[in-house]
Amino acid sequence: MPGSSAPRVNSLALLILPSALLFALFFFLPIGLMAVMSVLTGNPVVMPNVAFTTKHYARMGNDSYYLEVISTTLRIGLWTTLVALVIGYPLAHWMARIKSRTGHALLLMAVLAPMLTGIVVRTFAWMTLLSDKGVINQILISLGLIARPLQLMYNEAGIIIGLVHIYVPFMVLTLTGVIGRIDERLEQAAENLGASPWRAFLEVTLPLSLPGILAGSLLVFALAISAYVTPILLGGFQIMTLPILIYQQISANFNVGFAAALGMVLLVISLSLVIAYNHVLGLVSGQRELQ
Amino acid sequence: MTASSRRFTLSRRRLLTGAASLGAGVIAAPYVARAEEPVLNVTGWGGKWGEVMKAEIGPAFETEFKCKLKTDTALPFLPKLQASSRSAPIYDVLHTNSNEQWAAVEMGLVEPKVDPKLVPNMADLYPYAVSDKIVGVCIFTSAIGLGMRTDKGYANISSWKELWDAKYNGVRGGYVIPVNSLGQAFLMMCGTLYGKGQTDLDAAYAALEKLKPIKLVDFTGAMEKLFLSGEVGLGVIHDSGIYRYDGQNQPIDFVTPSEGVLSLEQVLSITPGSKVKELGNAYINYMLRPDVQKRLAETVWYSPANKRVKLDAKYDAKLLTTPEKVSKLIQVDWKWYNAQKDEIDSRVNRIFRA
Amino acid sequence: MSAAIEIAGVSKVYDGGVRAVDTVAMDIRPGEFFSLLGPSGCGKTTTLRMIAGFDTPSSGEIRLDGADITHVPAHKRDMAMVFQNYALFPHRTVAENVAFGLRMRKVDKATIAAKVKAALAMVELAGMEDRRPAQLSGGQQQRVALARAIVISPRVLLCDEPLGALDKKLRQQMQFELKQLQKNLGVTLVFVTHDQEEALAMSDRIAVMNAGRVEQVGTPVEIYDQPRTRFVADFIGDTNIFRGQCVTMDQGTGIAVGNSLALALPRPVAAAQGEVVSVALRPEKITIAAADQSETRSSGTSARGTVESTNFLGGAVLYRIVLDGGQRVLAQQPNSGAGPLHTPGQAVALGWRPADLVILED
Amino acid sequence: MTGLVSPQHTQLARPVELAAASALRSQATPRRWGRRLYLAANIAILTFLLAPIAIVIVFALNPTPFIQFPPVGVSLRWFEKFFASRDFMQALLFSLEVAAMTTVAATVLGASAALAIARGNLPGSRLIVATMLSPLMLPAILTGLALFQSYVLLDVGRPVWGLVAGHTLVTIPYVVRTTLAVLHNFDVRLEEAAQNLGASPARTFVEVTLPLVKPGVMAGGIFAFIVSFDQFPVSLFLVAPGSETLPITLFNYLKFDLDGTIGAASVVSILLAFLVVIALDRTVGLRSYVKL
Repeated sequence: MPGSSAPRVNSLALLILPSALLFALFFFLPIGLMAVMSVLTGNPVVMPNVAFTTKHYARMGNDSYYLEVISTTLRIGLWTTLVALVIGYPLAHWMARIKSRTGHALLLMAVLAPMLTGIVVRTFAWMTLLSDKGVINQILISLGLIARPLQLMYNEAGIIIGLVHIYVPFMVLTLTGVIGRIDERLEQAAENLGASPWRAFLEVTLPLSLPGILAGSLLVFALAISAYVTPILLGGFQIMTLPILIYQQISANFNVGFAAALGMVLLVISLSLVIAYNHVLGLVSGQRELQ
Repeated sequence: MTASSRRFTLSRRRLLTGAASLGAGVIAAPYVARAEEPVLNVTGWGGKWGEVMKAEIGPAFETEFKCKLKTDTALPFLPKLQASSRSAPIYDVLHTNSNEQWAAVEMGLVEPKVDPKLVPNMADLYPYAVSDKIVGVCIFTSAIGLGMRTDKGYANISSWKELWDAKYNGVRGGYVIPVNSLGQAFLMMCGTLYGKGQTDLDAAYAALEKLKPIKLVDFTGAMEKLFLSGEVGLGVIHDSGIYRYDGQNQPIDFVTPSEGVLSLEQVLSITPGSKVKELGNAYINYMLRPDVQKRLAETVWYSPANKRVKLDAKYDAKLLTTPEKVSKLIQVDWKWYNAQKDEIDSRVNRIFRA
Repeated sequence: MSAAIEIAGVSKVYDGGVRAVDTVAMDIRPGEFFSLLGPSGCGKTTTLRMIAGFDTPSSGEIRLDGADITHVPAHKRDMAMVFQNYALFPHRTVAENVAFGLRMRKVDKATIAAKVKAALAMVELAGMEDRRPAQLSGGQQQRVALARAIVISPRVLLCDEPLGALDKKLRQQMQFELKQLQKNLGVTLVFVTHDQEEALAMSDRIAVMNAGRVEQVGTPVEIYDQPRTRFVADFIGDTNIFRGQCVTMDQGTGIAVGNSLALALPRPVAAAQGEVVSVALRPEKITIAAADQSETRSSGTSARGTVESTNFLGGAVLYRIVLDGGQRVLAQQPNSGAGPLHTPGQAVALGWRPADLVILED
Repeated sequence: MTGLVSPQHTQLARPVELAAASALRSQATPRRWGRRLYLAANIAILTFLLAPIAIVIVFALNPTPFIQFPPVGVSLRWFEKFFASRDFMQALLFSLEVAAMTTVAATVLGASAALAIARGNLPGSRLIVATMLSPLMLPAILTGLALFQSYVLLDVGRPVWGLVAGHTLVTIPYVVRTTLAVLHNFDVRLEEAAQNLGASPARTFVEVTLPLVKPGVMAGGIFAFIVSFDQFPVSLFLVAPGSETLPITLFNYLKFDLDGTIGAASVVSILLAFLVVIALDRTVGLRSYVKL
């Protein structure tokens, strides 16, 4: 039976106010400031004479390089999301279904561990593994499997490996919650009706975990396209993504206006994704809220 | 806006009182500045430089000038200065590499020159430290040349052009030109080597194109690691990045190419809006004092700009401490470079795209 | 302690215009076991939730002992509810669950302890005080929910399909216990169920609901024997429903179903000649005899047919019979042991009393 | 597989974990191979997740001042250096302090907001949720610069609360997500049962809603703590000289000295964070609640 009828705003709604204040002061104001700076010739806070300009946006449109940067960023984001999903799902399934409390705790630790290593150090660890003289290449060479080091980093693949490693925990934890709520008996019922375990998974568990897949993918994608440290270190500065370009514009070209314009583009991409996600989720699950 | 933010501060503070039990009290002490003393805000490096500054040289300055020295070691410095008010800059003295000083002076963030009358030690400097290629004053310099592994049988390297030899494919090292002074200086050197001079960009681009494959880093520290681990066998680096491993039995050495070494200057300048300019000048003068120069130079292997500094023999042998050695330094025209920076960046970003 | 509830013209309209409850009116008497019976989606739970105060009627009034409580918040109504799936607080023990309502009423600790103990004893859960709901079986959880509700001595006890999750045997046992408990406490009890047997077995009176409306209110006997509408007749128990055109027969008014079946009506109807009328005839009101050749056509109180299937139920035998006119009829005979069972394929003659026919509103 | 329900099938129709036992039974069924594949895949994934951690530990224990493989020995010199360094210790404590304050702020604000969204019948709640998650979507480097720019505009300098506010902003989305997830699964009838038993809405909130939402809030709090503790790009512009967070200190250190000290710092951070997670697991039981 449905709960209440026509939604009436009640006193609990007031609880949004502290967050609204935080967002107004520490999100809308700063981001608004950035948005303003993206259409000005200089920093209005410190310079008296600034004028309106669209040159920062025009620069993106006029030079195909920036479009390529955007597409590289999105491509890396998509691959990262896809790989994180493929390797995150089995782990999430295991975590959701494991019976032993200790086993669950150990898995949780293992999943959380990459998040706790510290982004900078973790990325250096990956460099140790993936570089030409790295662990993997040294092992492969000493086993005689390869003669010359494999190119495992300084390319998009290296970035994707690093990003997947960082963001898999987010995928796993999102999925675990959703898979855990799927009644195991549904899988059993499917198997009982003659489906192989694989088939039961495809027909029952996978469709039911779609909201989790979407939520996890959105989160990982959003984090991946705004990542900075990993792409810069594992890409060996030879792959340019939007956040790297933004940082470069801020720290080395001192062109905050252009950096802000690039940031606005990234924000618009991300927000359209959230909205599209909400829409899709509403279609697949009949549920209207984000989970 | 201000009023509401202040209200927020109060409520936030009340909120945080609850969290204070989590050990806040233990480390609250360092925040309590001695209010009556003037505060000098400067920038500075981390690493060994930061250690010796924090441990000895900074405190000595504070005691001598009865002030509080606050050093920001969290890069990047210039965007922060850029964002802060011209009349109340977050730094009084800016310490960066030379190219950033030129960008800062273009934006009106620092004063173009330091007045030698207010900084008496400037009288004792080598000419390069106060040349027209320098904004403010240069306190130290390093030489940018080539670093090499000594255990790979690379014999008799004497020219920058050696770097283009195909046998270094896979072990060649360089810098991300848009973000690194060494990379930018090296680009200028490419123009000199293969074209009509520093400003021959087309020749430089062509040379860079031929330099691939090359491992790029954004900071000298990272290049040092590539050398130490053998990832890079021959690459661009400054002398201090090699010399600092002196005595540690590392198979690496610094090469001074016959075409000359590029100058990597450590530059100090004063911000126009600083309220403690007198103290700022005193700080610059202090940093140029022979004893301070000697201590820092022997810690981080930077060549002192003050010609009256006498280093211990081990350092004296390697660093640029005589007029003859200093004459090999090539200074880059950063003003010109910065004017072309956007164009250069967009070219080299494409060249080095994987 | 016990109270009367009046529901006066209550409607509940959801967003999008769905009328979940449509001008429902009924009076629930003090101390009565009153059931709301109907298929899922008929509005019975919504009605109960409006009585409890979880939903507010879109129109109409709900009165408790004459006082309008339509807009009184749930926590001030002094009613207790046993929820479907029990809604036990998972983070609290059995004793804490039961004590909850008493704590809300600021009862002193000693009294709470005594009352909780007594309530748990009443539902035979003594010794389970410190368990958590998750550690109990379904039946035990159900008892905790019941104890939690009755311990506060509510003026009205509301039950939303409280026995739905139990297996059949446990359910029957709980039906007896709940009924007994209600009589002992004398509490007014409003009981929502979709199980007609349960409603018939337990209730003093039943309101049968369909599509948001009340079809009929009455005692179990009234509801069963005198269903007012086609829906009630069909929903409660097995029944044969005949639809036919109104005709004049020898015995008075009757209906003609198809060409070869006619049924004499027990009383005249307002319907004009040729209009369609529905009647219900319970299977157990039909007598079956082996057919002889004496009567050849339907007389209004009898018919001929062939046994299609015979279901032996133990206490009774249920036959499905195809009448000569093609209509299928259920007929039930007590297992009196008087003779052999009629077997499929056998020709039989059916008979009934006109008074057993119930004329239905459509 | 055919559609036939063979005895094996019904026998094997059991949860995946229990199937380990049935896999031990002698018959080689496709199920057994599926189970092996499942375990092998998961072990490979765990290896992938943990390999860099192993490297960090090797790095922290290896005496040479740069990452070297294979390691040449075991030494605690980097741990000694880490614990002896006043800068690192100060940064570690400051990071813990900031993370603790961030966790409290993000938890209180995020959980309140989630409650308002799920229970307040706010109009446009989808938009509100999207807004509250959007700090995750923006490159944190830009968020950091934007905050710094606003603080300059408001002339407040670089106070600790400014840093905490920045961290709170980028950690609130996690709390909102976990709390909303719990609220969506929440059986509203439990609240109704409490009201029905005489609890006012406020009392119901304290007695029933809050305790049941707590695990979700706690899970969000853990993420807030971890993300704040490891926050780099937002802190970059907001830390003031003399009070720098550990990641900033590490990053600056790394630019000049890439030695085992940063490995040691990481190992200490991991252990600290594990302690927090274990403590929370013990107190609130994270099982099935740790989700985003």
